[in-house]
Amino acid sequence: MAGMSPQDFLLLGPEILLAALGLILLLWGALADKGAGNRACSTFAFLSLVVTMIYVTVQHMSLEGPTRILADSFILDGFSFVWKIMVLLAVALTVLLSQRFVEDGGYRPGEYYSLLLYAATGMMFMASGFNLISIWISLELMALSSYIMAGYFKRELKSNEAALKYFVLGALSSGVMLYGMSLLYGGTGSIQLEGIASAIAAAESPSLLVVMGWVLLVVGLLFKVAAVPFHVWAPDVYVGAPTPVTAFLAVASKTASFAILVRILYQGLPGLRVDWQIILAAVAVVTMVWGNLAALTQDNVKRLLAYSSIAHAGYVLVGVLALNEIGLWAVVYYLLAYGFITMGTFGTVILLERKSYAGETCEDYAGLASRSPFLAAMMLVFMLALTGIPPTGGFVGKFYLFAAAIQAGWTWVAVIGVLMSAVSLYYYFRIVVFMYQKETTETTPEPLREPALAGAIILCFVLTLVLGLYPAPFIEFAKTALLPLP
Amino acid sequence: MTEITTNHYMVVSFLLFSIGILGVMTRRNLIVVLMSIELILNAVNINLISFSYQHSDLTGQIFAIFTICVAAGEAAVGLGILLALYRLRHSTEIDRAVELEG
Amino acid sequence: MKEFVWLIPLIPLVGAFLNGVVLRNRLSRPQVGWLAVTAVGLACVLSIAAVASYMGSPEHHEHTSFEVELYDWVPAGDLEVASEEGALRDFSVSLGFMLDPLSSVMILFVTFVGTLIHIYSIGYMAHEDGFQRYFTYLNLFMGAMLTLILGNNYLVMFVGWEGVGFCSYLLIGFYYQEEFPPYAGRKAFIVNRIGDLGFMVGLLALVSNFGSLRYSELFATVAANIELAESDYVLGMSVVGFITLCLFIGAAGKSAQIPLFVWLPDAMAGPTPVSALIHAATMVTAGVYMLARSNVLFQLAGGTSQLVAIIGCATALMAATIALAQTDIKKVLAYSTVSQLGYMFLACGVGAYVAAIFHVFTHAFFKALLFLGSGSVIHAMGGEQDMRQMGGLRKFMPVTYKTFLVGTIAIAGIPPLAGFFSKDEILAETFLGGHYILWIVGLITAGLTALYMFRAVYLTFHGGFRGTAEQRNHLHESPTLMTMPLVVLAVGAVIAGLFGIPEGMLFNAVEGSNLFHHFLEPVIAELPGHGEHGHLSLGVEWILILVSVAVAVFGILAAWRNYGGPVGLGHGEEWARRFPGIHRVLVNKYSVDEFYDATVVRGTWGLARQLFRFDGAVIDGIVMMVRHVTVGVALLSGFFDKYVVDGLVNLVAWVLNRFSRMLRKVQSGLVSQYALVVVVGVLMLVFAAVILRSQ
Amino acid sequence: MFDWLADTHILSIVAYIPLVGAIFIIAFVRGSDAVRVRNIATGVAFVDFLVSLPLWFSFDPDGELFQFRESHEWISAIGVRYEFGIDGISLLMVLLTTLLGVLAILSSWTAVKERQKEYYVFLLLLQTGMLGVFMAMDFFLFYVFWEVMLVPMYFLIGIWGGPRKLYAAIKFFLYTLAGSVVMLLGILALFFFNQDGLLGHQGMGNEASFSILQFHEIGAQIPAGLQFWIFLAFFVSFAIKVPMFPFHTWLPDAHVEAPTAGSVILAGVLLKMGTYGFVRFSLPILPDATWQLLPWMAGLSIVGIVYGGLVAMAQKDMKKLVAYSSVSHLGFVMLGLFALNGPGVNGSILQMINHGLSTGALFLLVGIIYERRHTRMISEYGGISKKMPVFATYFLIITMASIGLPTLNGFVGEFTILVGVFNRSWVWATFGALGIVLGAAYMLWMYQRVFFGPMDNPDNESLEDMNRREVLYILPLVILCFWIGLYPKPFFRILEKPVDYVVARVNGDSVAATAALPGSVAPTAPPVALAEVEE
Amino acid sequence: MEGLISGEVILFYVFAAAALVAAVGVISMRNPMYSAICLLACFVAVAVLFLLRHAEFLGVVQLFVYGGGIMVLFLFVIMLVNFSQLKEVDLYVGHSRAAALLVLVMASFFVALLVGVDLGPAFTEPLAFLSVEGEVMGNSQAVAWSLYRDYLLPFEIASIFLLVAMIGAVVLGREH
Repeated sequence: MAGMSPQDFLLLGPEILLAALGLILLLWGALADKGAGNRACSTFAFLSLVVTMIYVTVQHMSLEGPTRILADSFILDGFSFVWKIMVLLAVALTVLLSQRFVEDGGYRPGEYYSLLLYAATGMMFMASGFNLISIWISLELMALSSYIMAGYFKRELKSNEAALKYFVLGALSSGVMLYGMSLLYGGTGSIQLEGIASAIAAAESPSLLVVMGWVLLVVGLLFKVAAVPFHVWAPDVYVGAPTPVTAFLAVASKTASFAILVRILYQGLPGLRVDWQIILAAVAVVTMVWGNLAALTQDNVKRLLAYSSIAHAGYVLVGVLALNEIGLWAVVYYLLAYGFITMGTFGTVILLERKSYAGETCEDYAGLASRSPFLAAMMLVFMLALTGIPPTGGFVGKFYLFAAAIQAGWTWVAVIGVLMSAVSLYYYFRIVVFMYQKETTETTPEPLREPALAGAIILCFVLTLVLGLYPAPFIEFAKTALLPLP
Repeated sequence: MTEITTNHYMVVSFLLFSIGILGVMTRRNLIVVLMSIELILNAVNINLISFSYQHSDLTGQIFAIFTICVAAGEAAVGLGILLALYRLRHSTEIDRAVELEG
Repeated sequence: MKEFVWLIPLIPLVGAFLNGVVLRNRLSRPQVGWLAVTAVGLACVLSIAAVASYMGSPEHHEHTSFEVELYDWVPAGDLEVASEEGALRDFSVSLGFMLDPLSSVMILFVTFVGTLIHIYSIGYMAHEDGFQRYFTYLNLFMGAMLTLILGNNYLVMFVGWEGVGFCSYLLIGFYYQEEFPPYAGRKAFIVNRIGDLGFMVGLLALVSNFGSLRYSELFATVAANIELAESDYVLGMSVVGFITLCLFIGAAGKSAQIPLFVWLPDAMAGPTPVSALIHAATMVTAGVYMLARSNVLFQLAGGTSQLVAIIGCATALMAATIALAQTDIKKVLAYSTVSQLGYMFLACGVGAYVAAIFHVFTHAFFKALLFLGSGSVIHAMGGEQDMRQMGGLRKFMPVTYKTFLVGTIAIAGIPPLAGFFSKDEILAETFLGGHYILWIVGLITAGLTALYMFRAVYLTFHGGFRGTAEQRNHLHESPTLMTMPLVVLAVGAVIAGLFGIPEGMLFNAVEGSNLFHHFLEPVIAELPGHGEHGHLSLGVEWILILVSVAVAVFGILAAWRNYGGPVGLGHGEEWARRFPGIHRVLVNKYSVDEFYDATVVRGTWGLARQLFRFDGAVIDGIVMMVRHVTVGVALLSGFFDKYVVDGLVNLVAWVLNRFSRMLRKVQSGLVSQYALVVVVGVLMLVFAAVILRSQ
Repeated sequence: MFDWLADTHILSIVAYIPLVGAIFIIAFVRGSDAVRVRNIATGVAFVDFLVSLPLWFSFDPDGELFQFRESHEWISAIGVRYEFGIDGISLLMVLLTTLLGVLAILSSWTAVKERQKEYYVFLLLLQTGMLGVFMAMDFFLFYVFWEVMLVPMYFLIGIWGGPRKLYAAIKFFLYTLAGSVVMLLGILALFFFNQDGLLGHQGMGNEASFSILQFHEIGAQIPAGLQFWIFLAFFVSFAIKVPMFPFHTWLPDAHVEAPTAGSVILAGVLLKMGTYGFVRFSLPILPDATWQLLPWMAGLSIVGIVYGGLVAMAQKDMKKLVAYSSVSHLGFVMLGLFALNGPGVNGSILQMINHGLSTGALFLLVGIIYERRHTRMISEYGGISKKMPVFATYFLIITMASIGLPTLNGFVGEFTILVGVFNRSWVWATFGALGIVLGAAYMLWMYQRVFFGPMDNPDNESLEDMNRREVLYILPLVILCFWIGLYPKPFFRILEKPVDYVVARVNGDSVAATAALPGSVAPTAPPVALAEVEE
Repeated sequence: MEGLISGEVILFYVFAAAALVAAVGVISMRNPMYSAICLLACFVAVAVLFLLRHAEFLGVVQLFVYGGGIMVLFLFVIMLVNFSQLKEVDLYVGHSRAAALLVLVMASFFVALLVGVDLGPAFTEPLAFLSVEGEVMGNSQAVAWSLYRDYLLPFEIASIFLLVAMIGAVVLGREH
């Protein structure tokens, strides 16, 4: 009988640790009069994330095989491990990206960074959640923190508007998702993924409640990963939110949401795979096409990246719906690569930013290659990676995704995918054109000198290349995420 | 008609759900939009309760508790955003916030 | 000595290399000239030696050829060959040279005449600039020509073939500063290329049917597979039919036969010695050489031979008539060359290959002589080429006059000069072959030849001088460097014929004593049931001879009657007045060039007016056609590129752009609308899922 | 000679010397110090050429098909290996690349004035990319290099190009990228067929691999239907690169806008990648599809030949003219390839080299006067051979080479191709030969308009003739043109074995093909009945 | 028995109707104050519906948390922002008609479907709501037991969630 026991607490260790550290940070930030310094707090946050990462790894090493605790509401397996590492990495990078912004805004660093940590905690729970309640509440935890962070730039109309839109639509979608969960519960009588799966398997054909239920549930997740037509919030929020937060939304929250999506589809709804493969295929295609086409005519870099991140969600969905081994680790690999690439890109954007929203139009990149060749070179690599051109992680990731699609027989989806990624070259290279083929004007901002930020960008740059040139170890890492496939 | 089945509750909940969604989609006043969201969550709760009754299984009620708590949290944050909006624009009408588009 | 036959073409090339690259701008004019002359002279000596040693060699007595193969040139790879029932055969062509009677004869007179013309050129070009360039080209040409002759397979011949074409392109366009010569050069080259296209296709057909291009091997295979050779091929022709037709097209291009003769007259834009060497003595006869070389194939292809004969005959007549009305001395000679080449083709057509080569041989002497003569006249006249401006020059330049006269008599066919024997032999063979119409036409042409040649002589050297006073003061005999070759060639023109006196004639009663025939015998294959010839009885032969001589004399008299004596131009004008129609036609050279343009007019839309505007005198025949058709089409396809191919691409881009803007419209910025979009999305998915499940 | 090379990493060394050079320049040379950058770059390229030379001598024409092989684990998860190796075909391509690399850099000494550091870095990167493409024996590796190489080319056109450089560059990139992504799918299809099969086709059940030879092995067993689609996937990519009609429109733009060196590399090497792709992948891996689509391929090639020639005729800009002539010439190469017999393939590979040499030289020459007069309009010139006799001579030789005058390289290639093609169909051959006449027409016409006639444009009075450096980088090409024209035997010798192999493969004669591959098993494929595909 | 059942039926219809009417009121009142009142009414009605489904504890929680906490929060904010500003000129955005139509269609479609769903017999073992490990105690105890034992994890996450909500409210609501 699943009661609470000491070793269960040990198994919850990393999450508890992170939450506790978050609390400490919050109190430290609040109590220390005039607040602790930005540097100090960010360092603290960064370190606590790193420590948690180590802890998670150690824990994973020590466990053999999947372990469940607390009435199967919480599971520790390779999948959760991989995804926890990914989100923690993403949040850690976000911390590095955030320093400047907190500095300029003169915000209380304690609050901001603790919010990040709590979001991270939520994501970790998401990766491990095994029944609908814990999945949903941890999702809400992440969402709530991101609403707040999106509106952090309070003096700016845009930021506030972003928060508003994100909140209203987010609440709506989580309502829808919750409704779906309730229907699923009604249809199967269980909120626990395996329970649901077995109930569906038992019934000769799923009841209306189940059908409506899973769709509404998935819709909620598609909203979080910004798949068309549930992407509407993304462009506005990405532009309005402070850039570090944008990066967070584009990478961390998207990655975590994919974790849940895969978990639920593969372990909760394997019985309905015929249905959701078709529906996801449709969504994926629409998403890839819509995202890429809408990005073609954008001048604002953040908006452009927003649409591109929509498109990338589409690519990942292709891997998800393939429902085969390659597909699964392709998803992980791609999200990993995409994370580094996007973080690096937004880092570069921040380097060119000023207190207002400068550094966001393509013009601001004019002649960057001549002003700071290395930054330009790194940005170039990121753009190539987003397009999916070797030797970058972006290419290898896309390669596996489409390989999965081909193997699963979704050739037409793959064809559309590759053609769209060819199209995407056009808008990614608009930035490159400005960097390399236009002359600097007097209005173009000089990139900032930010050690932490620069470090983060360089890290992302290196990893992007490594992922492209020597993928083997990362593939091994991704493969630990394999779930039992139907 | 003589006996109340879970279907009755489902219908009620769905209607409530629809009304809530309609509110979100149509009202201009952010406060009312927030209220509509509460309506949606209530609809969910009705579902959960009726299903827990259907399956004679407490889980639904537990779930409902969490729903309520989340509702509270969201309301708090939502109202916070509303206050910020009001400070910036001296209005709570959402269609004033159209800086970002395209 | 014969082992070094490959040196013969090499030496002139070395000369060219020295003059053109190594010692460029490092030599004085005489040094340049004599270097070139030495190169050719050496080649000449070497070829004499080689031929001598060949005639002494066993090969000669066994009636086989002597071959030297330097190395595998084009080892193309395995190929299915028809003659071996489609078995794979490793096809490869080697860079090889060969001596046999035919090539021996050719190299002898080519090198000999070539040397003389080189010497002449030193004098002629003395005051031109580009002196070294000139001799480089000239040597280059000799090299190419000798390769053409000495190659032991068709591909090497093709190398020389293209080479001489290229050199003539350079030499015609020698005065590149002016407008016309480069144009004429290009015209020549491209018309030749069209011919070469035929040649090339012929070679390909040979390869894929008989699997080799090496004469000895190839002709043996053909002789062994006669039924394959005569089996049906493409376009309703037999294999050889197709092949020989292609080869003939090539030959016609090179030797300026109908319909590809248009380039030769324009080629006179080059320096006169060049005209003498390339466009009279050597290059243009390459076509005849090729036909003679391929006699095996042509003997098997009766139809094509017929065609060759007719075309040749027609060309001869046509050119001769055109020559009648020309006033430019070089043009006269040019058309006479075309006409003589017509004779040679006629000979080949009727299977009299030896006769053809014999005529090539004699023609080389007297036509070179005539050209050089005219060159020295032009030299004296300071570049003037119009005979109406000349007259009475014999007083001023006796040597030139005498030699020119000899040449004229020779070409007119007055025994015992060279022209008589060769031309008469051709006519005889034609008659013998039973082609009486062709014979008559040939006869008429002979008369015309005498007429226009003597017309030229009279207009140029007799009567009173019609030029400007300033030209008159400038008149003088050319330097020895130029007159010496004239004399030598004149001697040649006199005696060259004696090599081929018909058997049993005069003091030549011994059997097989027709040296030329006897020597070339082995080259002409005897194929069972093909091209066997009877023998004319001596009596008939005498009659034929008398007839042709009579015709020639009549022609001469006619010329004297109209242009000779004091009358000068008078009667010529008279004729022109009496038959204005004919005269105009002749002056316009039957408007062949115009005809080509007319076809263009029909062929290309909208270009008609533009074409008509072209100066009627020098409309550029084929090249213009090629150019206009293609430029027309080219423009068309250019548009196609811009608006269709690219158009599609741009269209796609445009559509995508529209789409993009459309999609952005959805992002209205109004959150309620976003909510609406989300809800609609949800509904669509739910409906989809429900419907998926309902069936 | 140089046999010890066989078991070194010679290929990797050759491939990466330029990369190392580029990194060195980035890291240790200041951009302001242009001369130094330039010299180092030249040095690196030259060293690379020298290092690649021994390959020519130590390559054993009778040895294994692929030599100097090196093979390492790379992405074991999907059986991708880092595998290099060259057969005769690749060998020639590699040497061509290293040679043109040096010349291209030499040619830009004075031509390129701004942002020289980046310029030379990109040139060197491009070099590495191209070499990799020709050396890769693993399809994945091949694809990686195939795409990597696009980027530096993009910048060469897009930064140092002419007025419409932005348009031309992105057009070039988009076209080629669109093509190659489709190829990617084809590769994947092969990959999965090699394992458990896909789309309902029973696979071969081998373990995961991208080895090209492995694909050659299984090629014949791929069901015709699947072959057809894979062939199309490859076709799009390769045809765009070649470029075949109607995918050619990126070429003129790219050429006209690109700097001289760019054009040289583009025409000299990049275009060959398309044809190389056909001969290395499409033909041997997909024989049935090849035969099935033969008429279309030949038709497109012929259209390309004639069409390219005609459009070239109408051009006013020298570079555009040469560009379109490339379309025509490569149509010729394709026609030869699809003769699918010894001479045809032999000739077309040789012709790839020839085109690289002569067209490369043409672009260099055009670059020379462009540098002096800053215009490429033919109408701007006329009669300049008076001012520049040496230049005129070289230009004449190269012109003749490109229109196939015997004793020059072009002729040997064209003749061999024609022999092969005629054996397949006399009509194709006639059309092909027609192309030669057209070639003569437009090249000579251009030559005449530029060099002959009165010199009426006063700006040309001040032209001075080629200097020593310019002669230095034209001369090697001229010499090579004569060499191949007069004594092509060594080249044919090197090509003998690979060509036999390809022909055997495409004719379904797997036994003969595998004879060339020691240690490989002959798959039992039914030989293609020629009769049914003839019509 | 009959009476009782019918009484339950009546109660259901009354309060269900009340809830829906109140909900409509929420989204149709011009004055947000009235909307708030309607919302409160709706909450209460829903609470009754809970009771009817033997979720006594939940019913009470609903009353306290919603009727108490959330309601107060709303009213508080409504007080904070000045009323005249909240008087909307027009209540609805442009596309409201379309939206209404959409919702109508959707509602009718799904209601039709939901009525048709057959879930089988309901509430087969009533004791499940009252008993803890066999012995009967009462709904609250039962809920508490399972909440603190099986669903401890969500409970903890929820606590963090509320903490974050608090921070958020502070951060966003704070004056500058």
